[in-house]
Amino acid sequence: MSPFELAEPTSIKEALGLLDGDDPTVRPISGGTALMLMMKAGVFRPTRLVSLRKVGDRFSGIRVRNGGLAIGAMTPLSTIEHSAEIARAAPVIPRIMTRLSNVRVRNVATVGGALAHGDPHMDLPPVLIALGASVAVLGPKSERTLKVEDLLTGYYETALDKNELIAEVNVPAQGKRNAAYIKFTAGSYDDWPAVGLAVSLEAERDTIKNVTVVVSAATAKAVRLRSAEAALAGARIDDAVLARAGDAGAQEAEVISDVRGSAAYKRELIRVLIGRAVREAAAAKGATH
Amino acid sequence: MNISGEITIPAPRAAVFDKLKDAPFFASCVDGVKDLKELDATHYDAVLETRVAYMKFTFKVSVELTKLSPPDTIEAKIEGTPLGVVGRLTATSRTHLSDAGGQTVVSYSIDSTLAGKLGSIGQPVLKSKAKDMEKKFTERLRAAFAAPEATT
Amino acid sequence: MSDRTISFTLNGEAVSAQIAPHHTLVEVLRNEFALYGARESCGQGLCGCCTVIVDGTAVSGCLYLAAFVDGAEVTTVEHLDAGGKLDPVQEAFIEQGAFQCGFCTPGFILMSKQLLDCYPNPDDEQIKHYLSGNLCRCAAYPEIIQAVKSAAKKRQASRA
Amino acid sequence: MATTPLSGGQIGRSLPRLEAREKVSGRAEYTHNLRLPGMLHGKIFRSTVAHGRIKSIDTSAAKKLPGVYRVVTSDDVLKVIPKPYYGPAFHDQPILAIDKVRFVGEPVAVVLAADPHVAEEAVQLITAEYEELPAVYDEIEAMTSKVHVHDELKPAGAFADLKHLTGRKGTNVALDFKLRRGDVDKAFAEAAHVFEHTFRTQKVLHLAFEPFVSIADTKPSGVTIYTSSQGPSFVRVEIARLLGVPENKVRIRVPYVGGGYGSKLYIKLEALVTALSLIARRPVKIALTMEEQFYQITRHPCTFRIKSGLDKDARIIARKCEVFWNGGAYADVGPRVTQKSGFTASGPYDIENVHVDSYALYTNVTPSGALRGFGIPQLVWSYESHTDMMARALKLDPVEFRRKNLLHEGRPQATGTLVKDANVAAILDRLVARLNWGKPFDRGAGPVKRGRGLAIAIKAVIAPTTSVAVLNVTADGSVILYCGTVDMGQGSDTAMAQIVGEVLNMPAESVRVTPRDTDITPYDMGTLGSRSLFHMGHAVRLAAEEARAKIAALAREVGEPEGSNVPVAELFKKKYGMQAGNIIGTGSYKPDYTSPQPGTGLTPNVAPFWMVAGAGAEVEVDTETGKVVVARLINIVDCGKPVNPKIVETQISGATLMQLGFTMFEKMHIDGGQVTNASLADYKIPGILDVPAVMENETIESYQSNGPFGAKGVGETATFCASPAIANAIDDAVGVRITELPLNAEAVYRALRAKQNKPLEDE
Repeated sequence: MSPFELAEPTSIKEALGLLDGDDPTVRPISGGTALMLMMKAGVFRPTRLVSLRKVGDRFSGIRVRNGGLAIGAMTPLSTIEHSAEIARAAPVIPRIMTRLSNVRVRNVATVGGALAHGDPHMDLPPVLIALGASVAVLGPKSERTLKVEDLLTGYYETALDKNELIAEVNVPAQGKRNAAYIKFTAGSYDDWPAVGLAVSLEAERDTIKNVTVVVSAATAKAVRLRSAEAALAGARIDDAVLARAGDAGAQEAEVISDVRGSAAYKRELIRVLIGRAVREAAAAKGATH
Repeated sequence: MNISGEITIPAPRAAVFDKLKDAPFFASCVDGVKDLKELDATHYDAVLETRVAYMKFTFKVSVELTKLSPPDTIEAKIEGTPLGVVGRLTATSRTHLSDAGGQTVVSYSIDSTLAGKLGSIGQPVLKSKAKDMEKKFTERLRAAFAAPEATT
Repeated sequence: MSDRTISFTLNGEAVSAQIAPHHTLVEVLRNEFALYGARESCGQGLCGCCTVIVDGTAVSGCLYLAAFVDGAEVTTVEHLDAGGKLDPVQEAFIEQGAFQCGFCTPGFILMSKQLLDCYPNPDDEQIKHYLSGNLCRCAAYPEIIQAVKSAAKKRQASRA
Repeated sequence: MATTPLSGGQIGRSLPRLEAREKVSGRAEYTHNLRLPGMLHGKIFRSTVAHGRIKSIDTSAAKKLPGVYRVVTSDDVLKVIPKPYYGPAFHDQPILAIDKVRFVGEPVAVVLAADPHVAEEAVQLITAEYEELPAVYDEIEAMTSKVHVHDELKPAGAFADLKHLTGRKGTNVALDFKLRRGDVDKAFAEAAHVFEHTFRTQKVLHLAFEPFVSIADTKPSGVTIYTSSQGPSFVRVEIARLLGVPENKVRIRVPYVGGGYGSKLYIKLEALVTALSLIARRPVKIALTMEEQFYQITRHPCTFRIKSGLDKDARIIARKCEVFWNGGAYADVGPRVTQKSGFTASGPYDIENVHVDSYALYTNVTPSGALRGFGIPQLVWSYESHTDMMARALKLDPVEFRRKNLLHEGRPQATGTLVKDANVAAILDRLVARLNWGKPFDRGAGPVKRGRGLAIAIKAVIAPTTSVAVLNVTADGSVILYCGTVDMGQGSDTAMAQIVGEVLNMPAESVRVTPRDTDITPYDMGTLGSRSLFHMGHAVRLAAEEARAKIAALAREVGEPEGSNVPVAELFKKKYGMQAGNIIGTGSYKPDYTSPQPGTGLTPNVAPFWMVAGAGAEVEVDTETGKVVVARLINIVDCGKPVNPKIVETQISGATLMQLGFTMFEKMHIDGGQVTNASLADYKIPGILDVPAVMENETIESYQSNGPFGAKGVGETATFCASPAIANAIDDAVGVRITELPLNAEAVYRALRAKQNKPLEDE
C-alpha cells in the first residue's frame, strides 16, 4: 500500500467537510475491509481517507420504526446477524449471515460500507432490494432518500456523489411478505457467489402477490428482474409458472462471464434458481417466526 | 476476452469506410480517448482514461492500423501500458463492412488481454467496463451518421 | 503524511508505537513488537492466518489499519499461554493433531476460542460455519473439528 | 534387508508432533518471521508479455523514489554471476530475464529498499518495452509449433539420460521417455476390443500458506541463505555451482516450513536473493505475496491419450500411453516427472504389451514442477477413468473388470520389475467392503441423483536417492539428531525421533531434532516424493544403531558386564571422570536400483518400494445446475507399518482433501498467457465446509519388508485416486463422462446438456 493521509473526524458534519466532491482519491472508510483490498492490489491509491469510526453512535445501531427497521450505516454486520429485531422483522437477513464472507469481516464491515462499495458479489444488497429497502444519504448541504435498487448503478459504481455518505438503511415493514436468498457458488463452499438470487413475495393460497426478484453476482450490479416478476405476479406457484418466470429472468439479465462461469451457464442458473427461490420464499415461515 | 457485435448504419458503405479509417473520428467515438497523436499514416499514440467508480486507470496506448483494404476491412492492433500499475493491454480489432441495400452493416470483433496486476485483479471489472464502452461506441457511431452535417 | 503515535493495550500491557496511516495491524505487530503469531498469507482476509483479537472481536490483521487500534485492547495468540499454561483450545489442537505445517494454526486457535465464547457446546455445523473463514492448505479440517469439540469439553470440565 | 526388531516401543505410537507447542503458541520459527540487521527487501518487476525480446527497461523513475536503495536488472546480475542460469534438470532459468522473457510473471528487475512499501511502490514505476513474439501455451501445440520457447536445450550435467539433448535446437521437447514392453502392435491387431480416450488436467498450484521466502546474507567468508525450502542440500550444491565456490562456502538454513507440497524444491528464490545480496553487499529478503506464487511454480497440466486392447474375456493385452506434460517456460523438475511417472503410466494392471511415450514440453506459461504425486495423480485420473469407461462399454462390473486385470504380488510391472509389498488386491477388497459394492444403493430423488465410483493406483518411488544422518549422544545421555529432512508439516521430525527412540530404547519426545542447517545437518537428496521416511528413516536407524554399538563398546571399555543397562551418563562419567564427551553415530542410505534401458525403459529394479492406494466416492449430482456434492470419500492406502498412526491419518485426509480441490474446482485461468485469477479470492481451495460429510481413511495391514521397521512413505499416496473415483461416481449417477478436470458444476451441467443433445452454447 502506498502512503495516504488518514483523517478521523468526530462528527458527521466534519466528515462531510473533509470529503471532496471532485477528487476521486479522497474516500470515506468505515470497516474498510473492501477498500483495503483495493488499496493492497494497487488499483486504488487514495491521497486521503476519512474514517467514519468516530462520528458518533447516531449512525450505529438498529431501531424498529413503523414496523420496519432503521439500521445505522455504521452498524457492523455481526450486530445485524445477532439482532433480535432484525430476526423478527426480516428473518431472511440472519439466515444469510452465516455464509456472508466470514466472522472477521462481519465483525468489522458495516452495512453502509457493503452498499457503498457496489460490489455485485455481495449478499446483502440483493436481499435489501428484495425487501424494498432504501438508504438515507447525507450530503454537504442536503439529505436525500434512495431506494437501494437505485443506489447501485454498476460494477463498483453507485449513485452517491463523492461527498455523500449513507447514514441509515431503512427496511419497510414486510407485512405478509417472505423472502429467500439463494447463493450459488461455483468453486468452494466459501466462494463468492456465481449467482445470487433474492426473492420476496406474499403467497396467499399459492397465489403470488407483491413479488420482487433480484439477481446479483452474475451481473454488473444487483438488479431486479422485472419480467420474471411480471410472470409471477398473480400466478399460482406451479412448475409451468416458475419455468416461465425463470425463462423471462434468464433472458432479461445482462450476465457477465468470469472465472466463476460462462455467461451462458450463469443464465441457466438464473433460470433454475428463480423457481427455487420462489418456492423457498413461499414456504418460509411468516415474519413473526 | 472477446467483444463482437454488429450495427447497421444508414449510410453507404464507402462513406462509412472513409469515416472509420479516419483516426480522429474513430477516436472520438471511443469513450475516454485523449491526446491522439498521428505518428504516420498507420501509427498513432493516445491516452485512454477509464474510470470505474473511484478507481481511475490511465493507459498510454499505441495504435497500428495493420490492414486497411477498402471498401470492407479495417484491422488494428492496440497496445497500452497503464500508468502507475504494472500491467499491459493488448488488443486486436477487426471491422468488416458489408453493403445492405444502401445501408451498411458494420461487424466488429475485438480480442483483448490484460496482463500484470490489472489482468489478475481487474479483469471482471474492466470486462464490464468494456461492455459499457462498446455501448457508447455504437451510440456515438450511430449518432455521427444520423446527423452527418454536425460531425463534419 | 506524518507518522503518528498510537497507544493501546497489547496482551495486557500498555504500549505505544510510531506508525504511518498505511501500516496494517499485522505489520506493526511484527515490526514493532516482534509478534509473529499473526502472519499475512493471502493478504485478503480469507485465510485467517493474520487473525488478531481487537476489543474482544476477531479481525483480519492484514486488512485492519494499525491506526484503528489506538486506544483499543489487542490480543494475539502469544497471550494465550501467558501464565505458562496452554489454553484448553491449544491443548486440544495438540492432542487431536489438528495441524500440519502450523502456519494457519494461530488463526484457527484464536477463532476457535471466539467460537467457544459464542457457542460453548457447538455442533459440527456451528463449528464449520464459524471457521469457514479460515483456510488450511494441509487440510487438517477433520482434526480441527475434533479439537474444537474436545476443547469445549475441557472448558466445561474446568468450569464445573 | 534385516531391520532391527521392535524393542523400544516407539514405533506405532501416535505421539503428538515434537514442535506442537511452538506451533500452537505462534512461536514456531519460519523464514517468514526472520529479519537480519541491515536487511533490504526486494520486490520483483515481472514480465507482462508471454514471449518477447526485451527492447529496454526504464528504471529511472523507480530509482528516483525516496528510499529506494537500488534497482537491479540482469546486467547487474551478470557482473556478479557470469552464468546465471539454474535448474535441477536443465540450466535454463535465468536469475532475472536476459534478452528474452518467456512467460507473464517472469522476474525482469528487482527494487531493493529498506521499507518494503517503498520497494513495492517503485516497482509500479518501472516500465519495459518488449518486441512481442508469438507464444505457445498448449502442450499438444508445443509438440509441433514453430514457436520455440528456448533456442537451444541446456541439460544440466547431472543426468545421463538427458545428455543426448545437449545443444538440441528447434524443439520444445525437453525429454521424451519411452517404455517398450512386448509387441503392442501385434496385440492390438489381435484384440477383440480396442478403446481409446483422451484426458486432460488443468493448471493448479500448491499455494502454500507461507509463500516463497528467502534471505541471503553474503560475506567474504561465504553466503548464508535462510529459506523456506524442501531441499537445502540441493540449494547448497546449485548455489555453489552458480558462484563457482566450494560447498563449504554456502550455508543453507531452513527452520519450519509453512507448507511445501513439492513447490519449494530445487532452486526458487535462493539464486535471486544471493545475486541481490552480492550486488547490494547487504542481506536481502524476498517474500512473495500470494499473488506472486502463481508466477513461481505449478503442477503440470497434461494431456493423456490412452488406448487399450482387450481380448474376448476382457483381459487387457495391450496398452499404449501418450502423455504430454505442459512444463511451462522452464524445465524445473519436469523431465523427472515425465520419466518417473512414465514407469507406471499403464497403471496397477498386469499387461503383457505396453508402449509409453511421455513428453516434457516447454510452453510460455508459469513453469510446472513437482506437486504431491510427481505426475501420478494426473495419470491415475486418466487411466482409472479409462478403466471405468471400458467396463461400462462392455457392460462389466468395474470391480470385476479390475480384478480380472490386477497386478498381483510377484508379477512383473510394465518396466519388468517384479512388484513386491504392493497389495493392490487387498486395497480393492477393502474398497468393495466399505462401499457395500454390489448391494442396493440409494440413487437419489428429484433433480438430485446419486452415484458411486472407485479407483486404484500404483506409484514407483523415485530412485535412486541418498540420505545421510548423524546422531549425537551427549554426556548426560540426551540425544540430538541431525538430519536434512525438512519438516513442512508432514511430521518427519517426530517420526525420525521415534525411530531413534526405538533403537536406543528411549522416549521419542526426549530426542531433539536440529533445524536444518547444511553446516551441521548432512546431505539429503530432498524432502520429496514420499521418500523421506524410507530413505532418511533408514539413515537415522543406521546412525542410531551405530551409536548403540558404540555405547555398548563404551560399556565394555569401562568394565560394565554385557546387558548391565547402566545409564549412558554414568558410562561417560566413568570414562572421563566428569560429565563430558559424546558418541556420534552416522548412517547413510541409498537403495539398490538399476537404470532403465534407454529406449525401452525396462529394468529389473526400478524402485525400492511401491506406493499403492485406492479411493471410493459417493456423490450427489444436482442435474439442474450440475453441482456435485461428494457425500462420502474413502481412502485406503498401503504405507507399510505406520510409525505414527495419527500423523499418517492426517496425511491421508490432508492429501485427499487437497486433491479434492484439484478435482472439483481449482484451476488457474489463463488468458493470452496471463493468469486472471491469481489470488485466493478467485482461485478457490477447499475450506472446512467442502470436507465430505463422511471421510474414511484406512491403512491396510502391511509390512514393507525392506523398510525401516516395516514402514514406507505416505505423503502423496492419498492424492492418487480421488479424481477418477469421483468422475466414475458422476458417470454412475447421471451417465455423463467428463474427461477434463476440474469436475465443476458448469462442466457437469454442460455434459448433461450435451447428453440431451441440447449443448449449451459457448460465450
